[in-house]
Amino acid sequence: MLATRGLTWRIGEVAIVDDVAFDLAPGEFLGVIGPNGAGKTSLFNLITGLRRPTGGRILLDSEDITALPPHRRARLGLGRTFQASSVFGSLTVRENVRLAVQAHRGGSMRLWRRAAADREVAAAADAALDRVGLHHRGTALAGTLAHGEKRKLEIALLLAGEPRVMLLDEPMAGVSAEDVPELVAVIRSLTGDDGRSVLMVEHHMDVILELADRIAVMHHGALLACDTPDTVMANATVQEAYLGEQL
Amino acid sequence: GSPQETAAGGGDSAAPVKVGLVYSQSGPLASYGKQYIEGFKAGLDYATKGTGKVGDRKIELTEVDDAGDPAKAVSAAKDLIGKGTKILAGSTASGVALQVSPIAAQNKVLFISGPAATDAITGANRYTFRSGRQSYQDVVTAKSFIGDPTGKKVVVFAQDGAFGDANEAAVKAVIGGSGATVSSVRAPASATEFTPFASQIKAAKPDLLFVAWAGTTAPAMWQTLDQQGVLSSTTVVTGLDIRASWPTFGAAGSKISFLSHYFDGASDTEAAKAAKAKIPGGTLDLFHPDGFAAAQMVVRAVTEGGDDVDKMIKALEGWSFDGVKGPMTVRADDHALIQPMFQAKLTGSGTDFTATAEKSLTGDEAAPPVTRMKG
Amino acid sequence: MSTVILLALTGLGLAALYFLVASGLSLVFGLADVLNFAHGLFLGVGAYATWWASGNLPGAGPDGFGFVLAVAFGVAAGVLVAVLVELVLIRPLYSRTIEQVLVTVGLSLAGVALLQATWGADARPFPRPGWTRQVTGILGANVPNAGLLLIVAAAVVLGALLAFLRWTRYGLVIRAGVENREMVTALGIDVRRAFTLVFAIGGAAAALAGALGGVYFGTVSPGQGGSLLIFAFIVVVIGGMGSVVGSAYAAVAVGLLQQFVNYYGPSGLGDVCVVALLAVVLLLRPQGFAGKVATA
Amino acid sequence: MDPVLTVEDLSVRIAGLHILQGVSFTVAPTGVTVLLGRNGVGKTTTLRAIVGLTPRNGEASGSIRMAGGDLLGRPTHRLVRGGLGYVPEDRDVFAGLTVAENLRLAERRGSVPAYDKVFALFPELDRRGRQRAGSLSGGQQQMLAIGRVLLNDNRLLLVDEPTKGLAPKVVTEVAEVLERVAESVPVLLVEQNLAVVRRLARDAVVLAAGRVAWAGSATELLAEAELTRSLLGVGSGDHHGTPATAGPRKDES
Amino acid sequence: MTGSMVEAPPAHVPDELTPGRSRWPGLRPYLPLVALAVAAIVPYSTVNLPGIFEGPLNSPGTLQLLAVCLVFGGLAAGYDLLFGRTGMLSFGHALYFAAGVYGTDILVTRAGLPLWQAALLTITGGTVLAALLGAVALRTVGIAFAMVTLAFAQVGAILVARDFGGLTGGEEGLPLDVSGLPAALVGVTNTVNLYWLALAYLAVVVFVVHRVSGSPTGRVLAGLRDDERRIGVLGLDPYLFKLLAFTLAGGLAAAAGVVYCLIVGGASPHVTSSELTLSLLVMVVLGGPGTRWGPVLGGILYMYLDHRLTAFGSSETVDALPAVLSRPLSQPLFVLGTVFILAVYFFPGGLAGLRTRLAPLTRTLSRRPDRRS
Ligand SMILES: Nc1ncnc2c1ncn2[C@@H]1O[C@H](COP(=O)(O)OP(=O)(O)OP(=O)(O)O)[C@@H](O)[C@H]1O
Ligand SMILES: Nc1ncnc2c1ncn2[C@@H]1O[C@H](COP(=O)(O)OP(=O)(O)OP(=O)(O)O)[C@@H](O)[C@H]1O
Ligand SMILES: CC(C)C[C@H](N)C(=O)O
Ligand SMILES: [Mg+2]
Ligand SMILES: [Mg+2]
Repeated sequence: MLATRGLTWRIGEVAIVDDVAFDLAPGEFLGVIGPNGAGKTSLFNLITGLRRPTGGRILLDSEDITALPPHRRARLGLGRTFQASSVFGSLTVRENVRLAVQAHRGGSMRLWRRAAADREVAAAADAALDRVGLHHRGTALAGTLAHGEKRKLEIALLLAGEPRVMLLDEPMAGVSAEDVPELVAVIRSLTGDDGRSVLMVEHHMDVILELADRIAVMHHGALLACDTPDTVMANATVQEAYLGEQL
Repeated sequence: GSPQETAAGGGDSAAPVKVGLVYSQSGPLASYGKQYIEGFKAGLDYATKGTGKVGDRKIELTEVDDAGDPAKAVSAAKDLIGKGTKILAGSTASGVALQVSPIAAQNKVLFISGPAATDAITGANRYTFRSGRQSYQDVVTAKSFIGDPTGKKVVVFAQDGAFGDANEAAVKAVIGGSGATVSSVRAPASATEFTPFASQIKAAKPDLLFVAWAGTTAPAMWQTLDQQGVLSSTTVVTGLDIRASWPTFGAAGSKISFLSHYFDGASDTEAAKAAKAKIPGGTLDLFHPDGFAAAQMVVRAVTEGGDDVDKMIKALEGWSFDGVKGPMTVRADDHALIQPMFQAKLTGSGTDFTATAEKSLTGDEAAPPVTRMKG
Repeated sequence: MSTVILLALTGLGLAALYFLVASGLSLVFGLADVLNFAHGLFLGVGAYATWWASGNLPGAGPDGFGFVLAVAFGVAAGVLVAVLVELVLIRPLYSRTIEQVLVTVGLSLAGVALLQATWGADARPFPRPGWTRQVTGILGANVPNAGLLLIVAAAVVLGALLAFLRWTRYGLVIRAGVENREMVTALGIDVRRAFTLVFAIGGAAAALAGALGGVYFGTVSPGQGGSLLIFAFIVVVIGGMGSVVGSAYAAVAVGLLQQFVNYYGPSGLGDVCVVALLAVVLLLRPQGFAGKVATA
Repeated sequence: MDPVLTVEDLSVRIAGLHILQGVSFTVAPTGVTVLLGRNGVGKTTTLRAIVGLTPRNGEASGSIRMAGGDLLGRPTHRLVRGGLGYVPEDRDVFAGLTVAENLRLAERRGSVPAYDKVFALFPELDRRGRQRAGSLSGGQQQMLAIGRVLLNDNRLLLVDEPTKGLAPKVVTEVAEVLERVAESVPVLLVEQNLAVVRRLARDAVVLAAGRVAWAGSATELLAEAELTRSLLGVGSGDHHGTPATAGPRKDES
Repeated sequence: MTGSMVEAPPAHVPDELTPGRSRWPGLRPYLPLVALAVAAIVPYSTVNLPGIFEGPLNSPGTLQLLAVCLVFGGLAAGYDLLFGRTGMLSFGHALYFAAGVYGTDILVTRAGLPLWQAALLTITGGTVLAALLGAVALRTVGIAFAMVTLAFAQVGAILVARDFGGLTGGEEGLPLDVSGLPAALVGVTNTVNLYWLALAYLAVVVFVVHRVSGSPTGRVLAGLRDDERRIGVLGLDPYLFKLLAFTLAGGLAAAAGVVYCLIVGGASPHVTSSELTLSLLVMVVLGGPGTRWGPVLGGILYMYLDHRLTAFGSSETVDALPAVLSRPLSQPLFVLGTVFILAVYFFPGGLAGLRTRLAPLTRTLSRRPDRRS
């Protein structure tokens, strides 16, 4: 479904992302782990088009999307969340999601319609909010949400776009222990629908192990391994460079 | 009330005559405005023999500040006209004069423009008069410095824009028209460094350099012309600005031949004496005569015309009177104000400069060509 | 040939003037993150205070040491005003950038009007040493001494600012403070004092520019600062906001470009060229020449 | 032993919201006291109130006493100079400055900066002195944030979620560092990773709905499954943050 | 830091995108219409408001002043579409307004076109100009964008000042030749028609801005203000939407120029200055960016003060004060500047924020009687 070939991003001499090649099958859940600064977020930025690679190709359904701007990629079904929550802070939670739905369904270039009048958009937005359990916060300004709620809203925005490939960047970071199971359930449900694929960066190993079909390990920009969880966890380099001695 | 109603102009023979003065009380031309209003009040006193009245009717002045902004001036003019004012005067800046003049014509009220120097006000329409000099008269005065212009090389150094355009055009017509070759060096009004222009002027080796420059950068400009040897290599003519600016010429001042609209001591008329006695400080300056003449014209218009603007116009057209500068005539054809002009020399140093008249041109000698009345 | 030298040296003089005005602006903008439209007012304060001192302050005058004293007084006045502005008006608004801009806009209107109310709208002759009116012959060109004075002053100011940024802790504190004021306080540093200091230095640079501008123009008028400000802004932006060295390069580029185009090109093209340079630089390199923010 | 810090009836309002509504607790003079609670309950707000960083549109009332004096209302830089070290939630290193400059900035007047100590704990910081802090990895930034506080002598450290977003290996490293630090300086720690809490905490304070819901020994809190579940919403067996399969687990300290 | 000036125009939830919380939900939608009706019949009133206006409400001077204020109310509302609602800080908006003013003036006065043709051409031209220049300027963001727009506007100002071919009249400006204009727009007695024209313009702008803000596109613009990158990732081209907002605002400004040219009866270079853009910014922030009525009120208030302070400065009350006070007070700009500064401190969030700020006060005031009883 999604694939990269020799994907490289250099700043000066330093390769931030170094010759990365992987394949994401339809319906697959691929976890991405790696030390801080390994280039995980940068890889996401390259795939979604926020950064231009200095080499290599990105393929979506075997089509080369390397040169497309972010919005074109999104239209092709690529959606993501951000490591540092990035929601529309001065809009209400509901408006946030409606905007995402509207962006997905088209018709954003309509200057003379009443946005609020579009029942379908509203309904789809409410469904997405329901799914992440944020329905009761619909009228709050997104900027005033607590950290965990923002993470959920991020996922609702992602859902609203009905992407075929979803990139999640540390969705659990800073989420209080109490909320983790709920969020895990939401993320698990993402792939349940008709062959959607997920690429997820996460440092919480239990979450990764619970969700991922395969795990990719990044180190110094390069892909160290990409295999089943068991194999990866048994890998000595992964143990040494990433997991370290456990608490 | 009705939205189209305006206050009726008082037909009552004892009602005061409303005169609206729209000029710069604030903004960059505030000092010109101040001289104008002092001159006006002195002139009114003089023309009404101290009564402030024409017959039984008091002249009631309304002063409005336009801050040099035509939009504000137009608002003020409409307000005054709406309240029944039949006579407007003032306009320190040319831009203001040009935009108030059509308002006066549209509403058939008398407009006597003030210090604004633009030639375009002359002949603008039959409702518009002027109480000051125009650029053309400056240039004619400048021409008197070189004797016979035939075969001479004249350079105009002027700032970009309408003021510069007008001066360049006038020099081409007046001096070029009588046989000189005229070229120009133009610079943006915002320029702060004048060496390139000084070099261009020097390279042109003119017999006469005519400088038309207004604004706060003038001293830097003169200094550069002096430093680059322009002032000592040719005759340089420019208009003499208000007293306060004299010290800013510094050493350059004595090397320039000034044409002058007016300075204290340029004339010794009755009106000048009266004005000197009346104005605060007792020293006349560049734009006092304009205000003074405006008041004289107002009184004339009211005396002869009462509340009838057409009669006022008739009374002013062709009228000759003795102003501060000397004999003046409102030319009937285009409402140009024919008036004497002066050649002056600046002497002194530090902050203490005096201007002395070298020569004066009669009104006719300095008269601008007749333009067609446009409206 | 001598024309080229003349244009180059006077162009550098102009560049020096732009730099003097821009340096304070750049410092305050780059370090304190305040787009200070009142900078022109600081300039005016410096110029008028110098002018006033030379007539009224005992010991001060238009020549020699008296002139130095007058300029020192002017700079002190600029510092005082800048510090007051920072303490009273800017400080309560930190992190509300748009409001800060508005306050400085309001201040520039009110302040310049106040100068005008006090000393009138007309230009006043500026007291200055006789030699600044003279020229020096350099390779056949008559270069105005005032321009040379500006060049020297600009070089000194540049050196002093660089030294300040490199060798004192303040440079560090302020650079960090722009990034995150709160965190600087949380390290036990009174960041407010550092910001006041930046304003003081900005005010001093502006006042010096005002005083030397007075020497250069030969006059002082209320609007002088404002008219220089637009070019100073252009210089700051082209130079890369907040980079003092970048501003220096940009000032030289702008000064020379303007001077040469004004000589060889049609009138008015000099200004258009400068504006075009700004647009082109920004479109190609939105971060300006230096491309790094809040550095020496 | 007398507590090093006593918070009494602390209330904080921000932008009209009553975020803390009378919080009272103490911090013991040795070891780690951990502050727990759900997202948005006000943990960060509490720490920030202690170092005087309540935002402009907020106000704090109550009392925060340390060695007799009330801290409330005193400017942050004074408090910090007086020995209050603060490691903020988002690390907040100065991205534009080098590592060395970041450390230099943290030097406090009147005390000799203990570079040896910091570099002994984080050799990485010594090696990367000339690197811009913004280009450090998340874990290195966290080390810098902690390191710059340790440069000086402190009477109390406030540390907000030091392991957020860190790789498991770095989490362990940071926990070890904090453990060693706590041997000499008392620490008030906000932490979501229960494994870390388990390892470090001596005392625990749980916030809920703007108030203290529970306070006492951390071991006691984590030992009782029912208590943990009701206060923290997780079963005591659910060691969120630690790999479920890999490696032998160390004994709880 | 580079973008920080633009990051956050003090955030407001657009009225249009939040559910109304009014005490009379049924009446609220009609309030603007009521306000419009009241404004439309003002010229029939002879009420005298001494100190506020020079003459009765229906006097030409007052109507002229009101007309200027209304145009600027509309202009500010249009600018807010950029600044408050999309988060774009343009320093060159004066250019499109000036294009409207000079375009109309030149086409009528120099080319002798009938007014409607001139107006149509001018508004089209202004819109196209905004689209073209916007297309270039929008390649930058933040402060760089502000400066590029400033640069373009500065070129406009230089061209006007240069007076090529005597087209613009340079610093003297260009009076409008009224001979070809409809008689209803000429002459002091017809000032009321200009007033109505200005009112119509304002109404149109408010309606357009309101409509656009509440449309799907408006939702995207609001999103852009918060996070442009996010909009891209959602599948929308930020550039396109920003260009749309820029062009629309440019067109509205050009239309304002047409009306203003008629009201003032000419063009003068004041309208090309960067100070004009700066004062637009002041108007919007004074009023409250991103709110429906804030920018309108800000624009009206600013222009009112700008015009009236000259009268205040020369009034007898001021003259009677000791020189220390009367000198500065007679400088309109001094008073205007001081008013801004005070406004920034005492009305953060602008006039539109006043309601919420005053809410506690009104609540206590209305509660007090209860307590006493
Ligand atoms: N614009 C940039 N300029 C310089 N260095 C950069 C830039 N962006 C990223 N880097 C560097 O690239 C490396 C990879 O960063 P990235 O954010 O992709 O890491 P990550 O794997 O997501 O780490 P974490 O788990 O901490 O989020 C880091 O060392 C980072 O400092
Ligand atoms: N500046 C602010 N303006 C408005 N609300 C704020 C502000 N700061 C904090 N809050 C609100 O105060 C509440 C407590 O925030 P705080 O950051 O203290 O929570 P926390 O317990 O640290 O949460 P987390 O675990 O997510 O870090 C939250 O609901 C938050 O939205
Ligand atoms: C320099 C002055 C004589 C200019 C004149 N007042 C004008 O505006 O045209
Ligand atoms: Mg990352
Ligand atoms: Mg927190």
